[in-house]
This record gives sequence, C-alpha cells and structure tokens, in this order.
Amino acid sequence: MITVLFFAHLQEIAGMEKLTLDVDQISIKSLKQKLKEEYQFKNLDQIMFAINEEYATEDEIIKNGDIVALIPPVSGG
Amino acid sequence: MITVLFFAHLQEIAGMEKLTLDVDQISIKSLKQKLKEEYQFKNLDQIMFAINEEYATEDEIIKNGDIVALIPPVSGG
Amino acid sequence: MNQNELFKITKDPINIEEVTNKVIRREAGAITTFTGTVREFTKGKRTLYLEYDAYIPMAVKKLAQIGQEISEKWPDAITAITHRIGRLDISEIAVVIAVSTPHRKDAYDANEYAIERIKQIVPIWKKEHWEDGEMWIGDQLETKRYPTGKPEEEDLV
Amino acid sequence: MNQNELFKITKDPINIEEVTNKVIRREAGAITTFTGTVREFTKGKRTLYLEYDAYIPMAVKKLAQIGQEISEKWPDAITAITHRIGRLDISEIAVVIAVSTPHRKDAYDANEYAIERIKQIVPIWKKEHWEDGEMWIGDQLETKRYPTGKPEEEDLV
Repeated sequence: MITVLFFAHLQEIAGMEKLTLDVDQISIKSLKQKLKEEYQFKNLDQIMFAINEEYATEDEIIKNGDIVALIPPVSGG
Repeated sequence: MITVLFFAHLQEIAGMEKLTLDVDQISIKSLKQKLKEEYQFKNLDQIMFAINEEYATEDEIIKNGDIVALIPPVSGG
Repeated sequence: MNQNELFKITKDPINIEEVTNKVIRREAGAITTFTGTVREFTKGKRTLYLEYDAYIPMAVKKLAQIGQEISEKWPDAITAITHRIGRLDISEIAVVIAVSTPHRKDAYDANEYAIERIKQIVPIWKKEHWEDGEMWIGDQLETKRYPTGKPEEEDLV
Repeated sequence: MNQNELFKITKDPINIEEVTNKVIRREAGAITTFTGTVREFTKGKRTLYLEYDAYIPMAVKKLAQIGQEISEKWPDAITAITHRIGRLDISEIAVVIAVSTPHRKDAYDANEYAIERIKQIVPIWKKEHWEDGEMWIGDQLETKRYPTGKPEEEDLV
C-alpha cells in the first residue's frame, strides 16, 4: 500500500488530499500513467514527485509503505 | 564668533567638546592653521570639516555665527 | 538554540525580531533579514489576499537543506527561515529569512541565495485571490497561471 | 509615518521589528533589514565593548541623505535607518537599516548601498575597548588606529 498526497491545484482537481493505492511497488512513471488513466489528471508534465519527502526521478520505485507527493511548480517566498 | 566642535579622539586631544573663537570670518584652511598653531592639534590632514552640518572644502569661508565641526574618518555601521 | 526551530512553517503571524534573534551570536557582526510581504499590486492587478499551502514536513526539510547549502558556501553563516501558510492579507508577512555572518558582504549574498532557493525547491504554493477570480501561481517566475482556479484545458492535455 | 523618524540616532537599544515596520507598505513585497552587531573578535583580537560617538544633527542629516540617494537610484525604495550611540556590549545592535521595494533584488542592492554609504559619510565614530587598551577606529577599512587611545606621534606630525 502506498499513499499519494496532493497539494494546491492538484488537490482541487483530485477533490481530495490523499489517495491510498493498494500496490506493493510501482515506478514513478507507472504511477503517473495510472493517475492519468484512472483519475482526473490529464497532464502531469510539469509535476515533480517526492518519495518520503525527497524529490524522486521517473524511474525510481515506490515501495510498500512509502508516501508519495505530487509537487506542482512551487511558489513560496 | 564661530563655534568649533570636536568628536572622538579629537575631543580627547582638545580636552573639550567645543571651542568658541571670536572671529568674524575665516577660511577652513586658516582655521586649520590656527588650530595647529594655537591648540594641541599637530596633524589635521585626515580631518574633514563641516560648516553647519555640511561637509566643506578648504577654501570655504566660515562666517559669524556658523558652527564648524572637525570630522575624523568615520567608523559607524 | 534548538536546531529544529531554525526552519519553520507556521500558521501564525511571523515576528521578524524573533527569527532574527535566532542567528544573533558573539562571532557574527552582520545579520541580514529578508521579509517577504503580500504586495497589493502585481503587474497592475490588485490582490485581495493570498493563500499559502505547503507540504509541511518536506518544506521544513528543504528549508533546512538550504541552511545546509549556505553553511557549505559560506562556512561561518547561520541561517533561520520561517514561512507562513494559510490566508494572508495585504502587507502581512509570508516569509522571514535571517542570516548572520562575521562580515556583511556574505550576509547579503547568503540571504539572497536563500530566497532564490526557496522559490526553486521548497514545496510551498500560493493562491492569488483577486476581485475577479483566483489562481494557484504555478512557478517562481509567475508565468504559469490557472485563471479559472484550476489548470486550463491546455495544461491538462 | 513621520518622515523624521525614518532616520534616527539613539542612545537606547534598537528594536529590529520597529525599524522594519517603518518601511512595510502595501506596494512593497520585499523588505531587507541589515542589523550590525558588536562582534567579539576582529582579526583575532577580543573586543570587550564598544563606544559610539556621533555628531548627532549632522548624522541624522546624512542618514536622510542616504535615504534620498537610494530613492534616486531605486525610485520605489523606502529606507529607514537607526544607529545607536554610547556604550554597546558584545552582540548588542549598533545599526539597523530597513529598505522596502516592490521586488526583492532592489531591496538587497539598496540596503547594501546604505551600509557602504554609512561607513563613508555619516559622522559616527567607534572606540574599541579591548582587555589591553582602547582606541578610536579611524576609518571604514579599520586601517587607521590609535593604539594608545589617541593619535600616535606620526599622526600628529
């Protein structure tokens, strides 16, 4: 099981703060595909991903128990 | 009459905060000479002068009622 | 001084003095403090208020990482950063960055480095609220906007 | 806001927040605050405390002149400066400079300009007190010193 967190406009699109997926392991790339096919996300091109609070690349593998976050371009400061 | 103000180490050399000179008008250059000859100041080369709170050049004339200040190199901040 | 408190995300108003005091020390003669406030007009458009969202634990980690990067580039520098989230009205403080160094030049440079890095790597987002709408601002250059409050068709394709 | 209060020489401790608040305004999104404190060690030598002297009315005028120069170079900048005089212990605040601008880059540049100008034109002097003596520091580069507390023979000739 992995947890996927949404922030900012992605949270509004998703209509939720988080999603729990019953998968044992999945690459960022595959998760992205899954979110586009099975959820409301049509474009995630500009979105970064974090695994357990660290930025992750497309080919990194999310494992059971990990927390993944979708990070849209930031605008703090 | 003009008033001459001393600060920092010049105040310590002069042993006073100010001096009143009974002159009607005098150039900065002449005042400098006078301070060296008649008072304890041996060297005023690095000292700037201000007339009525504005920096003044050597040839400017101090007039009756003016306040002159000897400004050693500053070290604020 | 608790190291954890140098980098903070808060829902409460930020006190400039408090953040600055965290980095004042006997060896440092210069402290620069950057305060980012909510500006009323951006490119002629009037902001009513802002809303900030953050991925809090990761944001705190990334602020600490910026502090670490600064310590590597300017070995004698100490950094403290507090960023506020939630609703902020005009002139309210969104972020305070304080950097202390023995000499002043470094304090300016390191502080400017910190704000640039915040706008690159810290997961915090702002939503602008105008008279005629609202949008999540998409990146540091503010070139990516969602005028309807959600991404446009072109952003979703 | 009383224009006179933007530039101040004081014998009392300086409050960073108070000086910074003078320049916060709806149009400004960025405020930089420089805080100069008394550093314990300078080039390996330990300072016990400092004493600042100023030609107060002229110093206030010159601080205001710096604010004016900044307004000319960075038209949307507002500056406030407070400098303390009298005896200051280690870590106490000698000067606080706050500059607000619509955009951050200017706030850093203008603030740095202010501290450089203070060290050039504002009639304020510091006397260092060490364990083994005291001296009036003679200029901004701190190259001119009077180790006996008064100018040496070479300075007086």
